[in-house]
Amino acid sequence: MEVEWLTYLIHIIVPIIIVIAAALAVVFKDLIAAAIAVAAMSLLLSLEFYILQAPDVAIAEAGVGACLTTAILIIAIRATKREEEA
Amino acid sequence: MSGMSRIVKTMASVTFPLALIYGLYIIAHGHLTPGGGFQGGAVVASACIMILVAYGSVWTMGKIKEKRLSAFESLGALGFICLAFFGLIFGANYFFNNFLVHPEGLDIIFNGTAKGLSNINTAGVIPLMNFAVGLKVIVGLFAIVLVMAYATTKLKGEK
Amino acid sequence: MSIRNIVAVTFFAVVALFLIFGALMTHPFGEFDEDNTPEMDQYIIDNTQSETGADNVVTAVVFDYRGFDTLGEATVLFTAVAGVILIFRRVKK
Amino acid sequence: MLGQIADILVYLFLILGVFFNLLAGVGLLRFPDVYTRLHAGTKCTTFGSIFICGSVIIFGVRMWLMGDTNGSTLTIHTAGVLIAILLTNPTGAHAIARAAHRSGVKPFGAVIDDLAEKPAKKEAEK
Amino acid sequence: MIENFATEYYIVLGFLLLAIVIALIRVIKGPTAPDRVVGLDTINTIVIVGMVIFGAVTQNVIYIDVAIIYALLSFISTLFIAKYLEGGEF
Amino acid sequence: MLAFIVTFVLCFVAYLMLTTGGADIVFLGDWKILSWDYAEIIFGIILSLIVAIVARKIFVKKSFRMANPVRWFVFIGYLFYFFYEMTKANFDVAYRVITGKINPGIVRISPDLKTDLGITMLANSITLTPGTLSVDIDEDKNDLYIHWINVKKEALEDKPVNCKFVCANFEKWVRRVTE
Repeated sequence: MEVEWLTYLIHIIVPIIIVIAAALAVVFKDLIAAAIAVAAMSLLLSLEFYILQAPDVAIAEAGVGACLTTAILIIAIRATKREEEA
Repeated sequence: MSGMSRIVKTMASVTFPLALIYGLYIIAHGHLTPGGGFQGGAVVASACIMILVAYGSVWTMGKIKEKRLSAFESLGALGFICLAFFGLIFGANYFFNNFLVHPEGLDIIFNGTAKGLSNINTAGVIPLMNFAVGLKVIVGLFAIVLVMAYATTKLKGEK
Repeated sequence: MSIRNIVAVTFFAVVALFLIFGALMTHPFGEFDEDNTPEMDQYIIDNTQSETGADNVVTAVVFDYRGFDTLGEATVLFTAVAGVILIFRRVKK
Repeated sequence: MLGQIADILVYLFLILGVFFNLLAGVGLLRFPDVYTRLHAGTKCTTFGSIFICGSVIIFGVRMWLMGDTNGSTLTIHTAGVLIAILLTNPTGAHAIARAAHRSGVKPFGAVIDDLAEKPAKKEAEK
Repeated sequence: MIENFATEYYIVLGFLLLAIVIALIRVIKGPTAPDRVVGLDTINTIVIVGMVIFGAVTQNVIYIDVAIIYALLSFISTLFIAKYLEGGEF
Repeated sequence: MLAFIVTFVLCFVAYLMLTTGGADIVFLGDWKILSWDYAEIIFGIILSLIVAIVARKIFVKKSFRMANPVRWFVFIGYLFYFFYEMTKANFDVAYRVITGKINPGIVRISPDLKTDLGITMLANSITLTPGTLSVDIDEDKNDLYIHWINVKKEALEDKPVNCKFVCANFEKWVRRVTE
């Protein structure tokens, strides 16, 4: 069936987007923007786990990555300062 | 006045019990569907964190006693280890023995595989361990964020 | 272009290539390759349901066959929580 | 007969849902400032999600009527997703809009801005 | 009467990935932080829908659970960032 | 006590919805539309009790207006109207995305709703309906600040702006449901 190449396409595109989002987290100097990029990355990483049929890991990633990591990063930025030093 | 607008507060209050029951569902069905103690615990902890961010950490700290938090975490750890030791006592001679899976006197509660799988009361000791680990994860993750948020907030008298 | 940038781009390209090849080499969805499964996997897949009564093999492995690992994880979590609370706790006067 | 109607409905809903989700993306790129982007990003994705979830619900009901009991669970869980999206999405949009205004983003080309007076007053009270 | 909609659903998934890419461009470009959060919020919703579609494609009911979790939890990260931008204390 | 019961019932219904597909109790014969196991129901009661103990004070605040069944039927009617308005909203947004015509502004309305739930419902409905987005709320007077994508000249004559320009009939519907 022609479903085959569609699955390959999805398997190729999603990791590329993940890598782009992870690179963004490094590139941004504004730390809030970097935290947003990390949140987007963990979101897409969860989608990737999900597509690879590992729902256990996807749920753990959803709980920890989407909520707790962002929370801790934002609280840490709040306690220090927003701009990255050069 | 730390806390978000009234709309966010109301919506967090409406969503909170739903998220709680959903997380507990994941913990309870750990042996049937994907999920388990850690995952469900993360969901419940996130629901508590939603209340924390909507109402502010000072309000939340006023509702919760720290001693109770540490007691619950210890309860989770103790339950986990006790279940492991019960395997030594009641079953064969090894740690983490699943002694409830084919019980002799407890057929009514833990009917093992008698009714077929996909039942919530199969799998012996695994659901209980799920709850123990879940309790530990809930309290642990929530305590981390709560303490961090409370420590970085300026209280009324402070400069 | 400094040497730092070159190293960074090279790493980026290598990781991207790994991901692409990894994606290309995954099994098709839902197909189980019986010939290339290690013995332990086969044992667990065959016997989990009768030995533990759990449908979810992952949970059965985590809480039954590998119970000690979970105990270690619980200890790690406890240590992390204790450390964070030790650093950040507000001392009441 | 009933099955064919269900098929057509599934197709229609999928097309509508995909159209609105893509529209959200285009609106996100085309609009000039945060508030107008929120209009596109919230309304269109919510509406598109309703249609895509609706197509899955119809698919589940069809499975169910054909005798597959998995269909009932599929339907009910998808309805749960729909309820969760409808509850949380607008609230998130409200939080972002409020945060944007508090952090000093002015609405682009605004004819009138009643809110501009209010935070200043609050600062004065402090 | 069609047996299942596997091909159609995969095509829809492809289009949703396109929408994610467009929203990610907004995350990259956005001049201010709120713009980026808007992009993140859009990605959230589209990923949830993609998970629902994938659950329907594999006809595996337990997969939809992950989507419910995401719908309930992705809201929280938005709230955190919004609260930081508001300038309030946690 | 009433708060406890309301939360318990809601959680129990949610749990039952999540766990259909058992074999002991079956409604409507062969189709197995709603079916549960006994063990599932006992577990659901225990978990709902836990949630009700934890969440009762957060979920229910003082008023029990929404426990009245008449309001639920009104709420269903509200949902139909809401969906109709939402369809209009999206074609409006589509039009604005394609043509790029906007005339935005932030206006204040005072809907005069007293309950928290009412103001939340109104704000969320406004966010999802044509051309409007709730930005801020006045905590004392329950006034809403709305970002309006296409400000009409005649609406600006009186301050605060009349509700009928911004939120169609939602104010009446919400008042019918919550007050």
